[in-house]
Amino acid sequence: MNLRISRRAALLGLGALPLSAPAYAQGAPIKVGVLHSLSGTMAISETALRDTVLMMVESQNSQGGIGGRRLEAVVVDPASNWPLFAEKARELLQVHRVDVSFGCWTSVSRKSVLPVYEELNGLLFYPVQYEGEEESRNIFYTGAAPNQQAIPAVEYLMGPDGGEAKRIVLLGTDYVYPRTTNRILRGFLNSKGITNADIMEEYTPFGHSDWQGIVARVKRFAGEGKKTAIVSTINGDANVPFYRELGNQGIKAEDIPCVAFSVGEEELAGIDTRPLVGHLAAWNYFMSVDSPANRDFVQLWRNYIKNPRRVTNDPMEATLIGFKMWAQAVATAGTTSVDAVRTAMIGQKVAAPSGYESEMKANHHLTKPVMIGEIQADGQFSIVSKTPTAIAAENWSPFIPENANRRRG
Amino acid sequence: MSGEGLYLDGVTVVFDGFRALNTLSLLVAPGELRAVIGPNGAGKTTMMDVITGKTRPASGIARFEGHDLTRMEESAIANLGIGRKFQKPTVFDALTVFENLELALKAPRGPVACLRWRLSGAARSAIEATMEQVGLRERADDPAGLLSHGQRQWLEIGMLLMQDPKLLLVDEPVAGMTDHETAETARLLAGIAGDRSVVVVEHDLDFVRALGCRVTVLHEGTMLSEGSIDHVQADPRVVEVYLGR
Amino acid sequence: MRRLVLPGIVALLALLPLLNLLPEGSPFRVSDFVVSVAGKWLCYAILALALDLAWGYAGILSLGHGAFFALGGYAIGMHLMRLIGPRGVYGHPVLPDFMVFLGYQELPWFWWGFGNFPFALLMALLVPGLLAFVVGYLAFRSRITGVYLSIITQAMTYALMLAFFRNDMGFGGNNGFTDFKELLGMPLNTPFARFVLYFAALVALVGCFLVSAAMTRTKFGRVLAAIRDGESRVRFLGYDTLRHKLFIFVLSAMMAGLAGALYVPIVGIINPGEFSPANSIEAVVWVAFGGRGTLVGAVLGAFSVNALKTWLTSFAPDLWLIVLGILFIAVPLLMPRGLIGMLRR
Amino acid sequence: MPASLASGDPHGTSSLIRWFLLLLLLAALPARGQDFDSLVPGLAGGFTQQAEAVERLGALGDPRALPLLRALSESRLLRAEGGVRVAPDGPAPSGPEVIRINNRVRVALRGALGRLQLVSPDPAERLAAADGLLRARSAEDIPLLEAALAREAVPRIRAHMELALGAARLGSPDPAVRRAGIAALGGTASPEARAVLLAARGTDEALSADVNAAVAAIDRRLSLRRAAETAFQGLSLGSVLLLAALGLAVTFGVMGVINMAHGEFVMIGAYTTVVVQEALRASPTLAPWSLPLAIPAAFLVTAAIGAAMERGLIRHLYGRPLETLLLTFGVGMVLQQVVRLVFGAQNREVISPPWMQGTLTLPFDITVTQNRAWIILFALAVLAATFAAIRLTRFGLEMRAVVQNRRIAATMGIRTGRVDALTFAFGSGIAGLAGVALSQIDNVSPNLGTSYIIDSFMVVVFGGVGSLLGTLIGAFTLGVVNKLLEPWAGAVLAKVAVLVGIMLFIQRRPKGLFALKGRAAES
Repeated sequence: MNLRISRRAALLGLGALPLSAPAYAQGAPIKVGVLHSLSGTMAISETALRDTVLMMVESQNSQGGIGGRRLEAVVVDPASNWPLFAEKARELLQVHRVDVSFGCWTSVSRKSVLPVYEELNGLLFYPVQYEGEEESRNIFYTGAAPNQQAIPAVEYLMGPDGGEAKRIVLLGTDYVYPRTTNRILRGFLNSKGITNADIMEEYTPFGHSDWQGIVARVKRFAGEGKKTAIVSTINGDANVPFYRELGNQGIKAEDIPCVAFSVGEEELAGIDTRPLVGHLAAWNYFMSVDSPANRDFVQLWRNYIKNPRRVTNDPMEATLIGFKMWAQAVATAGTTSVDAVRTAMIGQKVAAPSGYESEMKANHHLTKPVMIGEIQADGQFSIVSKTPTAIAAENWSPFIPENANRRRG
Repeated sequence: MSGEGLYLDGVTVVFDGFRALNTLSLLVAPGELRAVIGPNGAGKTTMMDVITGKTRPASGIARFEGHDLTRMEESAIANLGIGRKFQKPTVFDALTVFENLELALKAPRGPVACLRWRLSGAARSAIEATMEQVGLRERADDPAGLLSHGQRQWLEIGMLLMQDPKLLLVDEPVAGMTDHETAETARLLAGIAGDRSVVVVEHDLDFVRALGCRVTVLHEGTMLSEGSIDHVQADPRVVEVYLGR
Repeated sequence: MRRLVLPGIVALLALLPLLNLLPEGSPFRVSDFVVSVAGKWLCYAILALALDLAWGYAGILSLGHGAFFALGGYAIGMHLMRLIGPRGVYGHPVLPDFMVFLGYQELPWFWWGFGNFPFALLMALLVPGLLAFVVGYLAFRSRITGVYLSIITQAMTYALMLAFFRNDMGFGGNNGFTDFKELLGMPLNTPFARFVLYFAALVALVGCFLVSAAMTRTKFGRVLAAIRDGESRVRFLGYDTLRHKLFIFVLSAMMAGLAGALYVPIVGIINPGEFSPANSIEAVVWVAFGGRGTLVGAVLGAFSVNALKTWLTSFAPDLWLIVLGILFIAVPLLMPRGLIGMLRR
Repeated sequence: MPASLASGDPHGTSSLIRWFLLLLLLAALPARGQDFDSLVPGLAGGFTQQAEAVERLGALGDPRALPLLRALSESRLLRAEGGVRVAPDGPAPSGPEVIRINNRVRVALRGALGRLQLVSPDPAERLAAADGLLRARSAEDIPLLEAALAREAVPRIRAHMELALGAARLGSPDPAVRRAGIAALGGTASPEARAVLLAARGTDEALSADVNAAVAAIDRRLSLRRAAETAFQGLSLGSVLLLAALGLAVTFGVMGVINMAHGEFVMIGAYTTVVVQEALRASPTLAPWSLPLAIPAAFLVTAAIGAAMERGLIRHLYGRPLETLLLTFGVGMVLQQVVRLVFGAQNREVISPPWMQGTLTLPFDITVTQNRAWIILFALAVLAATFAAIRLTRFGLEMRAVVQNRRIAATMGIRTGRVDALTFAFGSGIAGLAGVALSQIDNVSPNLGTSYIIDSFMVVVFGGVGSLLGTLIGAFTLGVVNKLLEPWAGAVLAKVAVLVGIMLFIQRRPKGLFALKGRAAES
């Protein structure tokens, strides 16, 4: 506890530095903006990403920075407040003059800062899986697009190992990512011969905590004689009460498996997972991946956070990949100038902790492997399926008909 | 029968099973000065609440000049010409003495009318006359919050006068006053009656005697006795429940 | 001397964005960031004025003014969304992007007319005004006052927040509206647009200030003060307090709506988070900190607390909530009359 | 529910004879011609291979398979040279040699274990076995189930076995047997039986009329049960609201203090639970009792914070409710951020004791979740304790005296300041108790309290300020109405509708359901 506080005190110092040292000449530090909520509802997820960026900055500096220049982090708190995200983005770019930013978790925060980054020609790395349907020249998307997470997961559920589900429940928090993902999934399911009568779709508000009724309705829906599976796009806080209710109402993974797209190791840390063994999550990375790059990552993280019980998760890995690629691109370009770095980014490759090589494609999205993990009693995931190679992102889903007349460029 | 003055008949008010007023009847003629006495909990204040529309009776009739008071809003009742002075002086501390009186002055009372209100010469002199009458001329521009207890009572009476009411309800006007102030107040109220009806609720029997008017005694929400102060004091029931205590 | 204070402040505020025109490197240059942030503060100042009229003058402590602000913002947001037109991702000439991918076939009826700027602006005033009228009428008629009214208004904004979060409502759900392109033919996201919006907000603030100041000096203002200090007494004087309270509450809500309408093009986004009860309470603290019951205090409070917030969320990201919390605690205890009260002493 | 079953041997036969019987039963099954030893290595293979090996081992009926399959299902089967071995007793093994399984293997295991454990001496195992066979619904299990049923004495297990038998008969090639199965399943009130019937309808056109009739019969029996379960959900939500609102009913209802930090007190109660659990984790004797022990701890911690807040801050603002509102909101913000800094923004794990997990079967087969049933009881107990404290104790008497007339109470020697502090501490302590309960259903994070504060105020205002009975009825009414609206309005609209409903309700009754009337209440 003392350690934590003193680390925070050090952070304050870091945040204070840019105000007192406005110089930026050749050889001056490279500034890395960190735009993650440290208070409010999203702090629960985003503080770990702030720490990941700070860890990467420290690690890069210990290797001599980039091209002889030190890195310096500028941390701001957009406080889970979407207009404040836009304001803080502008502050990072215009006041602190950062060379790159890492930030955002929710889609709305990204949508809020997007016009700012485009107007001021900044560079933002966005590390969370999202609904796609976007492509900005100022943003690099290092999380998964729906085809890198949702569709393979549902394919798995419909396959022999997943239980050959014939009926699907789409449960989500009512915001754009679940809505869009479920729309894509519905299109996909229809194309596989599952009719709308066999799809139940329900949305709940953020932080929904009373799942009794919905879980009971899911049970009823599943009791119609066809093998049923749940696809959960439930966000953040609402997962703990949801899984508790699932466990308490006795929904076993063998009967109604539930695959989640927003539940990772960090979320499971707040749940007793013993009743949940066998439920699934789909990601591009799990902490339990056995690869040299991952061992290094976990070690680096635990050393940095000074807590052997803290876990890593997919968005943290996506942050790490993005950071490494950016560092490589700056080294390649020999400058931090946004246009040069953007060009140098395309085609960068990183040996990711997932054990695969990720490549930045021209659509500003990464190639990623897709992994399905089963929840284990210790809060980790056992990987039960993974794609043989990293697959490219389809940020414009073929299952959304309107994408046909999308405005190009 | 009920065309003029104040007319209460069979008024009953129930709070949680407790009958605060129990078939109370009362008649106050125009221009009459009436004192209402009774022990604590006799229903004096509740009676005033019924007349001013603050409390709705469970049953019974309350009329003033033919208007059914039980169906009207407080403000509408006030605009009929019923003014009320509370037991605890309630003046507006943030406003000056002048402004307090200006608010009470009879004038259109809607929001737009208030926005467009300009103080005319006649209104100003009416306010100044009242300030003179209640002895607050020198304090015209002081916030009412700075007045002494007695002065606040006077200001409130002044506000009542500005309303130009036909019926004044005065709740324990002399509580906390010096003997001198008490005598002054008795004189003032007696002077006001005649043009208007005045109902005074009081504990202080000397004060009631000084008013020299008809007295109604309330007990347990109903009328126990009515008549001159001497008649009432001689009534054995009154002696038992009130004076004898 | 005191007569020069207000014009002085206005002149300083008008000068601020002009400093942005100075060349880079000049010590007096103000960055674009400051201009856009200050523009936002101007809108907050209007909201603070509106709240002060209701709370400081009439004693109606609304914890739901954020809802009026947000509704005003949504009205203009709808207009801005309509102006995007075929420039949206899916190139649909009429429907905004979020409707396209939620599968809407045509514009819902409550979006009709928002392509027209005067209509949208009118709605930005009328919708909050109407809501304030309905809620105010119901509450004031049943004599709901004081903390009860605060709780009810808080529940009102909370219910609206939940409702607007629903994607099925047709207001873009959690994402709300963003990525605006233009307003009145002027491309947004340019320094010039920020200038124009800044001055629009400044003019609106000065206008609201003057109207409020004039109003509070009439007898209506004194009736409000009397209602604040003793509402039932005012009724016994023959005033129908329902009408007075409703008048000021609706006016205040419309002013909050105007503030929201200016705010949205400046910050470039509106979403249901604006309905969050915490936002409304924060606005109350601006007023309390500056000094309620004084118009200058409300404006001053909005500026100072928000400046503090902008600075702290960068300088001490972990601590700013604590500092803000302490402000909430300290103001009622140590400076009940606010900054203005302290300055006057 | 295992706990309701008597352990031991209900048949009075020794286990040796049981194993003999098992062998006898299994020998009656058609032999697969597969050798036990050749199947075992498959358990360490890929998931498909594992599932196949498990199925065959179950069909083979070799009792040697039972410990292996059990170990596999519990992640205690290890890879070994040329085969597998069972991990020794003790802590769960870890590392790459542990054989992992997936859902497909789990399904196979359930069927195989069902066959092997159907005559186990442990009643819990026999029950699980019957349930496993119900889901397997293989006609091959018919003789097995009939034999087991003939020997079974525990009624509850018999019922499950009959279900499984009915399901197994549906897979028979003989239509008469299938029809008998349909009739047996249709005679129950079990959703599982209904699901099995519906699954069979798709494959068996000829009997769909019988199936439909059976399903309709089950639906009739289920309708009452579903209504009861909806009512339970409403009561459960109501009890959560009651717990969250009770503390407010004291601080707001009795003292008139708007405590916007109430939600944070609830949150601190939940964090106290976490701290107590972590502190006791090392002690094997105390750890199972950590949740009951957290109850007094949470009460004391939040009561102390409440008392400090009342004496230090609120006391100075009596008679200025709006300022108190702002001040307590600020306290809430500070508490929330301090907790975030000390404990981190992440959710904290709270372990539910076994008696709070799973479902509980009430009469008429109504199933309710254990944790929520406990919370309903807990909420009522807290309400009763609050009522008793106010009505029956000296402190309660003094509190009521101070509320009615502070000045007279003071002249009678009551230290009113102390009573204020105690009352506020009492209300805050109840908030802490709510936190203990909420830690069992919601996530423990710094934001925990914010989502409950507005609902709690609504309950208090709706029920009538100052009335415990009003709070009780208000909370349960809102809970049940919410749950009744939810299926057709959705969770959000139901909540919005309830909020709007309350706002309209207090138009008619501004003082709430149970209003205090009279002059005292108006002033």
